[in-house]
Amino acid sequence: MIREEQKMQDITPDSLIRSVQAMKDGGKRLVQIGCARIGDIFEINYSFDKDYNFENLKLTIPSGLEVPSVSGIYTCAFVYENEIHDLYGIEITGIAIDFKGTFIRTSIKYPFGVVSSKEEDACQNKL
Amino acid sequence: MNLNIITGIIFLILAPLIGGLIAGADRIVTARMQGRVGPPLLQPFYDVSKLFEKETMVVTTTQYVYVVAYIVFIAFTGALFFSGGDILLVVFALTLAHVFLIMGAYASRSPYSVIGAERELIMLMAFEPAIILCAAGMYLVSKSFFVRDIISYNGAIILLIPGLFFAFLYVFTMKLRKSPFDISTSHHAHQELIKGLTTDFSGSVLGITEIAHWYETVFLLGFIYLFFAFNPVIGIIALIVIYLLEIYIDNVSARVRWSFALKSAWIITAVLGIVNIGILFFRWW
Amino acid sequence: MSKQVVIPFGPQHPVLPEPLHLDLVLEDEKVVDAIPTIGYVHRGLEKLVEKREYPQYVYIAERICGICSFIHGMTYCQGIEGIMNLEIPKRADYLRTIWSEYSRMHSHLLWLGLFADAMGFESLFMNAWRLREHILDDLEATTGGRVIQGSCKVGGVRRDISSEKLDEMASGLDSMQGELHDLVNVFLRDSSVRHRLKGTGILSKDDAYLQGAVGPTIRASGHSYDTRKIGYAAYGDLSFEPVVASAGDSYARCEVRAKEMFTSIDIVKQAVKKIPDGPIDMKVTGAPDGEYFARSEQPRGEVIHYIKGNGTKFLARHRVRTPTLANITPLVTILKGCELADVPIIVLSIDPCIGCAER
Amino acid sequence: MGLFSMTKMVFRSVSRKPATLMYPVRPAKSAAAFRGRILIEPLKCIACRKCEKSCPTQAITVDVKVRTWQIDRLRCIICNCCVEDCPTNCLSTENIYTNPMTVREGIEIYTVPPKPERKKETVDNSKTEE
Repeated sequence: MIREEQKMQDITPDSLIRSVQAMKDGGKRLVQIGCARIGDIFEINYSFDKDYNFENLKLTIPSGLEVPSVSGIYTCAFVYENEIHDLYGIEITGIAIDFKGTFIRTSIKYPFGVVSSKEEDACQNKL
Repeated sequence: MNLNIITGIIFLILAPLIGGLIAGADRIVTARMQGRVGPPLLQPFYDVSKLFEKETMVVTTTQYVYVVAYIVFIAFTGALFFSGGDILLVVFALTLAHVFLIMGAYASRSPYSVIGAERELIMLMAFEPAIILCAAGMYLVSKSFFVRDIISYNGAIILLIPGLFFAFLYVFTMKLRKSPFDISTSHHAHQELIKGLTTDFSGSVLGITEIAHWYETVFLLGFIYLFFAFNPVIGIIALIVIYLLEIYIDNVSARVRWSFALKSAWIITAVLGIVNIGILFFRWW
Repeated sequence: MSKQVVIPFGPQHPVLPEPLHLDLVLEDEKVVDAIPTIGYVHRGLEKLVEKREYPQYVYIAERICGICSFIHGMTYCQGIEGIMNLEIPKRADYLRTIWSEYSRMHSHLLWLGLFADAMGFESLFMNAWRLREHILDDLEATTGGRVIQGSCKVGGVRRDISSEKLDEMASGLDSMQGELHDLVNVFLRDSSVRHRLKGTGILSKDDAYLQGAVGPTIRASGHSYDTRKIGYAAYGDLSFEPVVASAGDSYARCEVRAKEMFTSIDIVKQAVKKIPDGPIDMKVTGAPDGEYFARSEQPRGEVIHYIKGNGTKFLARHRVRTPTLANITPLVTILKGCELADVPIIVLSIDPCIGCAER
Repeated sequence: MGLFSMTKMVFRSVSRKPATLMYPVRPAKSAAAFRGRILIEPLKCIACRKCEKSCPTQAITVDVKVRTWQIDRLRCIICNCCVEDCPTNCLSTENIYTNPMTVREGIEIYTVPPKPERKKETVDNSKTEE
């Protein structure tokens, strides 16, 4: 198996647009945007690819902070940004097609933004 | 004359049986062509009897009236044809029957059923010229519009009007609702229009439509038989071959767009039909 | 300018049993805009990493999608192995490759069948699925599962294939190739099929790249991009060329998928020849700590499994970017300007799998 | 290549036996390796709970005190994990499906022999199914 090198670069909300624009100018393709919650902090990964070279921009933000949208640079970002908003409740401003929380409809609002305790797991109840 | 009325009555009784058996055989042959085992021969009868057992859920009650009118006129068409009546009247009764079917589909507001109805109208427009030209061709050959005279004509009609025969075969696929012209509705689940025309028919209403379709199949095969009436054995063999050919074509083609169906049907009818009638005209005058 | 009307497409539509909703803005019969909505079948599978130990989560990863299940499980395992820096036995890599290619063939045959059905071509549909049955039988005989294989685990694979069975599989594929050629011939040569597909839903080369299309969708637009070329599993040892078409229309996407099946057969045959003897798994102890983006090529395109471990048996985050999610934006682009009657065929031509797009 | 390119396949299908089986009249084919359902030989079970721990769907419950081994057929995904982890090889996988059911049941309880205190084997064939 070949272990792919993981290029990670930390960015701040202010430099986000600039860094993403630089990626686009470098002819890179947006692969995905994904979010992860670590305690009270959210990590948003922007992944790019060119000729099988994989690169990441990592944006770390505390909860409650707004993030500017990159859908003005890459149109396809709207899918991922709506998803992050609907699952984590992070406000992303200026998405090209903003579904305002209706892209992924869940019975619990922002299900990934909250900590779930192990006890309340209904699916583990035995018959 | 009395005998003719009796054949008409025999048609009314036997046509659903024969039509259902043809549909059952059709399904088995189709299945074999697709590499499947297929249903038993009597499956169409089981299906229809099940439909009649179902609770009737009609979207609008007028639909019921239209569908009953449809089967009555289809049965009338066939009975008139088999009792040796006027072929022009037969053709117009058939058209009227289909108009009722289309009205039935229009009665519900489902977009699938309405688009299906529109497409059925288009199919009717494609079908009509061919069958009328066939009737005219048969008149030119036998000098009569009455089926009993055409059937007793001594000679191979097929040899005199082969062009019209092929034009009729082309539109026959549309009437059997088979690929590539299963545009308004078909017997399989339909990706574009679900069941198209019959989307909103259910229970006994759908059952009646199905029986009407059997009547129609038998009538259309009877119409094709006229081309081969000079020899019953050849006639029956020809019918079997033609039906197998239809099943084969159903299995080797994708569905075409409706505009192509209409255009091609008209072009083929116009070219083959008019050339054929023109030749006949000069030959007999 | 004529009046615009909005016609809803889905979430229930006979052409695809997947809950994708499109608001189609029409001018007469022309589609001028399409707005997608998903989110009808969100199952929260990613959230379950917090409830299952990481070796057990493989079975959940496999259930993200019913069609590309093996590759999901494999990519997840590769992610864990990437974090823990495990070098799994070579034989396991080869077995994973063989099963991945079998999954690809079975997915492509399934799609070709559905595509034929969308064109109203029932016997072609039945024949495609009849051929698919050979593939499923081999998967069943080697993994024990027809669709959900369950044969991948962190640190290797769970079942071995005997060398006789491997030879039998290779010769089975050889004898299937003739029939497959006949089938593909109908898709690529039949005039009634070409009549429906040629020139519909054109995705330009630049659009495909910038909008992040993946898999056959980007390869049909002239890019030779195939994640297998990174060389994960045993792909680095095997020689193959990605199938590329340049037209970017529905026909090209059909062509790419049809021809990829022959590439897959070739890869399996190479792998059967080269497969080394040895163990098929290794003991995995400890828990992953760190993060890793695992990538692999699914039948529908590139899939990303992002895994973040925190040193316990329970992962902190597992995020999957499935190929369909990336292909939604290109789909919206190619729908603009098409005829209403062609919408079902165009939607199907990207091979959408909404269930796995939402996880 | 023109119209009717399907002809060859259609005639081949007609000349061959159909590819489909009339299931359930004729039994479905299944490979020897196919995972259909989990079987237990209750006599060999020592109630060690290893299968319960390895089960990813928590379909297996072992009661050490009452000496029962219980499986929920509807939860089980037949992943074979329990079979691989069983120290006494009392679990096995059969290549036949669990029968379909029309009501939500499927919990099967088996009594396993009591903990052997001394070397004394009891022939307990009792098996209760629910």
